[in-house]
Amino acid sequence: MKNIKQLALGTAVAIGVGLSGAMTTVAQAEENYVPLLTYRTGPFAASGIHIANGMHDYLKMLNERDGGIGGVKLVTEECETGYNAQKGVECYEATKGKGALVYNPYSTGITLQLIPKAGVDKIPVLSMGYGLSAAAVGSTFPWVFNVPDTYWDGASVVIKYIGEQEGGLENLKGKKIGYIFLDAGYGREPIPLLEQLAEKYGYELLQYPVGIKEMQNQSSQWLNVRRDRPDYMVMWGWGAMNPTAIKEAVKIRFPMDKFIGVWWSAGDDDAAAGGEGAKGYKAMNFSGVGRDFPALDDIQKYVVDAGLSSTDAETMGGTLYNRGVLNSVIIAEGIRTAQELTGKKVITGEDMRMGLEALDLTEERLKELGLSGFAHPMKVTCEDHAGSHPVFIQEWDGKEWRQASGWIEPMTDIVRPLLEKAAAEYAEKNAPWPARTEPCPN
Amino acid sequence: MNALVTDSSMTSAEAETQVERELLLRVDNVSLSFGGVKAITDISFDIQKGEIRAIIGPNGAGKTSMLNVINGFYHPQEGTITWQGKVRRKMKPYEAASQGIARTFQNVALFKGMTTLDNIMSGRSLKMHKNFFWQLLWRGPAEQEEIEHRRKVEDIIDFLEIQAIRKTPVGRLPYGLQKRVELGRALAMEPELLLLDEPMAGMNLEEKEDMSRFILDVNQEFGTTIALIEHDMGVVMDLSDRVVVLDYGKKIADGPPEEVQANQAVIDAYLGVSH
Amino acid sequence: MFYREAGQFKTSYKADQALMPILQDRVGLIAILGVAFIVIPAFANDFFLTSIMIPFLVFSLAAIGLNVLTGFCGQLSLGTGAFMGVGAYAAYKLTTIFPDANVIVMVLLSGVFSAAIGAVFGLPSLRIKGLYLAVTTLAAQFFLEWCFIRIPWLYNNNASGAIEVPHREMFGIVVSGAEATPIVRYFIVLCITAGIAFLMANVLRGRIGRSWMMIRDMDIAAELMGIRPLQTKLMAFAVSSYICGVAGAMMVFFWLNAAEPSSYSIALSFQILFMVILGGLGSLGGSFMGAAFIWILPVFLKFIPGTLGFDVAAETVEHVTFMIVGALIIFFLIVEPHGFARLWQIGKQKLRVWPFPY
Amino acid sequence: MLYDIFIDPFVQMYEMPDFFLQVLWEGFVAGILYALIALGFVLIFKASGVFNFAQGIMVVFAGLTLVGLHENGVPAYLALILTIGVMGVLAYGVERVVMRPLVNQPDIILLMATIGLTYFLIGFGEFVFGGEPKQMITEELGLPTGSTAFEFGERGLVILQHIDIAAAVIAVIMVAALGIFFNKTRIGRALRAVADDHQAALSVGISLNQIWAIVWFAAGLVALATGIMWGARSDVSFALEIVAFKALPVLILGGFTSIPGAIVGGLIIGFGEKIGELYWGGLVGGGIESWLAYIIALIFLLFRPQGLFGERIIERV
Repeated sequence: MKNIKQLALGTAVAIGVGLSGAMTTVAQAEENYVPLLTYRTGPFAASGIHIANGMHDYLKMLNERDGGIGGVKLVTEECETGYNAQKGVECYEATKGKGALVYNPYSTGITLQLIPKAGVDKIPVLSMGYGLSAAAVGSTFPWVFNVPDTYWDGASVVIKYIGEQEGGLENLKGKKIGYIFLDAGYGREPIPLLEQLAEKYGYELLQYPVGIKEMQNQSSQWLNVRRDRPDYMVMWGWGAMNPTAIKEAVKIRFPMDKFIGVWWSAGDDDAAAGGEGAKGYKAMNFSGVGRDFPALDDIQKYVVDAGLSSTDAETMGGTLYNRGVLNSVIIAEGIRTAQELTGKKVITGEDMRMGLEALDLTEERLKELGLSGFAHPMKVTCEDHAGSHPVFIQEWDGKEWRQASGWIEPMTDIVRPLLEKAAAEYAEKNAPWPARTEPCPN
Repeated sequence: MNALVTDSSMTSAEAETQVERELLLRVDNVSLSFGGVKAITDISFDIQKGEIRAIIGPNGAGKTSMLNVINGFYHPQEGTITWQGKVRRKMKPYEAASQGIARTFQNVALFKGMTTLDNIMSGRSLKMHKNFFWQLLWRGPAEQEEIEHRRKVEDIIDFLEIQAIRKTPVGRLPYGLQKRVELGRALAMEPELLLLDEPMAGMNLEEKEDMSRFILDVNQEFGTTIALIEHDMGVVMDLSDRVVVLDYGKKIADGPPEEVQANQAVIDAYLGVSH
Repeated sequence: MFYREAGQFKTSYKADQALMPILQDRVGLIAILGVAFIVIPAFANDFFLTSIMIPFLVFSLAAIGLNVLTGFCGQLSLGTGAFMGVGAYAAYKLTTIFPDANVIVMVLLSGVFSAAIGAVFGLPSLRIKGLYLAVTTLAAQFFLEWCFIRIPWLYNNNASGAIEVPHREMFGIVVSGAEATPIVRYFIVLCITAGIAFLMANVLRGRIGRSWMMIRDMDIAAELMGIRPLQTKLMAFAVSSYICGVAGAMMVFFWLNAAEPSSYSIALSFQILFMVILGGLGSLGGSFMGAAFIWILPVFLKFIPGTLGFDVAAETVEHVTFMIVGALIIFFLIVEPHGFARLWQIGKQKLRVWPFPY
Repeated sequence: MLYDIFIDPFVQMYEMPDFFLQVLWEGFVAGILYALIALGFVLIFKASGVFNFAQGIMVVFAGLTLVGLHENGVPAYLALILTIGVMGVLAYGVERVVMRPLVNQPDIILLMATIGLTYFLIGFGEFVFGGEPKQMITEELGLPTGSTAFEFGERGLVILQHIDIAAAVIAVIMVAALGIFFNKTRIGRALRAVADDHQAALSVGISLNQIWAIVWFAAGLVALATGIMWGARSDVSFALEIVAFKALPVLILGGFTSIPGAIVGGLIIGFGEKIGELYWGGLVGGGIESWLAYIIALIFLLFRPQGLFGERIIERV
């Protein structure tokens, strides 16, 4: 073992990298820095690309059109995570020292890793409609925001909608509802709620887990569906799982109008993969359908046409693109609110946390932004970081999505106690979990 | 010891000349086949303590298979093997090794990634006992044991005159030296019975002479019983006390070299007279 | 010139079989340890510690684990990731069942569980060799991964399905959880890795290490010399899995803070295998070099365009990184199939005879 | 418990024969696709002893090239021809850059090199065509897309996808063509000679390099066919790579050098996996498909280490 000296070489290289990392750590003055953890590669790229484009373009547009927010330019930096938790943490470590204001991991796995760090590093995590449901409890998780909804809100909306279709929740008795999900933290989150509702309303919940490795090979799951003949199918899918599931559903001739996806199974490509047969497929959504919004026109004008983006103009207005835009709207409004609250132009992660906590996206404000009707007005409180805002159901008409229902309120009365219980459990399991010391800006 | 046939009234010198010594190993009616192909048919012979026993025969006669049977690598379908007076059931090769049977191979089977020293040290494996815990610590018992055995190994290195290649990976050695290292490795086991499978194959005259000298020295100095397979008749006749001749898996002759040399069946086999 | 062993005579077998018989090597090792224990902690920033040094050391340890099995005992394994996962889940269970116990002890103990599981999956190795064995280790990989997902008890029924490292202290210093400072975590990882590497160096030069190499080089000859193949191979599986298990536990406890089953996927197995092959099969030092190369190169590549002032899209960097890593793997295999460890030795040989190479 | 394991599944098979038939059909189709990937492995292993780990990625790469070219405005059939050309260039490149310099290296080094190739192809494919999954241009290539349902009993229904039938037909044609190629042509004979003994083949004037380039090309064609078929079932994306691991147990069953073995092994794994998952998987929470194939292969190995069609190995010293 005399060649242990070779470590020297590795160390030398490592130091070199470390220095280059250190050099870029110099914080730039007069700028607000927003790192974007995105993924345009890997099995989830199909969904990730549109999200990344949407997030990037809106912030870029603010820079080009308004010169940033409050007169301070935004600096964005994409870091490719490939939906991989390790790389996500690497991105986090590489960017947090540059004055990062907020993180949007777009992966439940990465979110979970960042949740405990957020309070320590004083950088909030914005997991918009994903991540840990329990994080909605602001008193336990002051640094995590999952506005506008948690998965449990979503699951309750699906059941409510199915109840409506059947002419009332009481008619769910004896019905079979199938739940096909990505077998990871993400897909497993809603199960406790679905089970609790099953007890309450008397339907039978059938579970069809899809392993990450089996995402593109779901024939067994759908054969099981065929055998069990559920009355409705609910899907919690992401990435390559969505189009495959929709295709398989078409293949076994499952009635598409009884197949409802979560807001992450609402991509245009996802539904299009099913061809003609996918007509009638439904999904929840909370961000605008289509591209008839003045803000999107501005993006087209200032960013896409100016060649400042890798966005294909045709994909603008797609569900996931719009989702990314909404994410950036929340970031931008958070920054603006923080600036108003603190009076500073260049803010820190702590200011950003206050900004997000005081976020109040009203109908008027949306209109000012050129996004009237793009999203339901949303408001964050210190207690509730999700807000359990209403969502709507959209339907695929074979070419594009159409809104198929009004705004449906989640069953807050059931969801909220569950969230609180889960937050308490989390704090207990991760004891000693720090008690909230952050002041409430409202 | 039911196989003890030494006549106590005889002097030791007489015993030498009579080749009437303690039986080390006896093979009785052994047959071995691979899926219908008979490799060995009904062979019986014995090896006495302290002798050099040669097994000869044309290619494909079943010589190597015979060695494989002796050290437990192949299990014969029929027949028995009596080792030091005990009839042996199905035995694993490592059990044979622990009972004192060592061997070298027709195609050198050294541990290519290791040095000469390590290869010979590997022969001491059975004699080293310090457990995993001591090995982890190294300092103390494990190190002492290692040094103790290192001394023995250095003796063998001296004996075989391979001091200079002690730290050379064996893969880089010339063929003749590899054969020598292999012999050293087998010697390190301090075996009762040493099986040599063509120890001189592919060697030049000088190397053969060296090797012959080593074999004789091993036999005489350490008193190791040796069974060897060899094609060079000159070497066989010079070295061995008794010779067994195989052909097509059958035994065709057995006895002292001169006797075997004169045997018509043996001459036919080597000249290829049709059966 | 500087690498001469002339004049260094050994007067005892003890000195001759020391780990580093040559003075310069000993000096070099001390220098490296000095850098690792003093210079790096003194000067490195958080990013360097958490994103480069800690993962590098964790992966080095895992690579040592796999090297014991594949490099020293010759048994190809594609299940490293899963064995690391066993360690991680075991450590998590242990520390939640015994919250007051020392977390470092729990991490070291967790390896015992992966050792047991490794030995079970090593059983077929008696009959199966080479690529065939690789398939059985794949069975271990996929089966264990499935267990991590489908047995909620393993992750204490967390709704997220992930394990999250709890806050633990030792001597009043936070050693795990989000508040543990990078420097503390770095020291723990460094000590464990260096310690295990040292212990393994001992085992590998002794009887047990030799018996593994005998099996690797020529299993039949080894058996004929009294090595019990099953025992020896199972021991290699157990020791290897122990080390991998500890590495896996360190990965979640001192680096990532939380882990999903997909953290211990087949991709991780391949990553470790790359490190071992490129570093050099059968070389402990090579394990460190391989880990440094495979982990640090992509991090480095990510920075190059930025430091050179190019504005390259993040995904393009990712794609190009894949291409470069793939191409470099092929390149190094062609240049030196025995890995960096051999390159290093050749370099030393050149130094030894310099300036008169002939 | 015992009832659930030993009796209930068979009762189910009997009571819902249409469903059982459907399961068999799905198993059959999955098996064909596994077999096609395994076939690519076998071709290369036979001729060069290289375990080509990159076969799975070649499937994706071929499919991606085809779709990518079409997206960029190349007509479907021309894209197909160009893709064949690309696979040819790839084969030639691999032979020149990877195989030739690494000749005579140990198996594990060659295996590693193909894993390196896998990384390279992933990066290259994504770099050129983008990382997002793409839809296979099934209709443009003139492949059938519909499905036929057979009434069965009272309310039974067996649905056959036309594309799956096409996949089966193409697999059969491909195996037949390879068989003819191996047995009737000059190059085929040379290939078999190389497979038997490299040295001997060299000594009678067969160019190893040429043969290797040809087998890699053949494997590339098999990959393209597989890519089209699999792409039509799901999308063409790099997530497919993981499915390619299934070829390993297939090869264990069928033996590394046997073309019929690859087919039979593929079908056994396909049937075994689907039946296991649908009738027994539920007992342990489902998803056993992800490892069942490997466990089947493992158990099989313990009893017959040489594979279905392999000769018994006699160890010599």
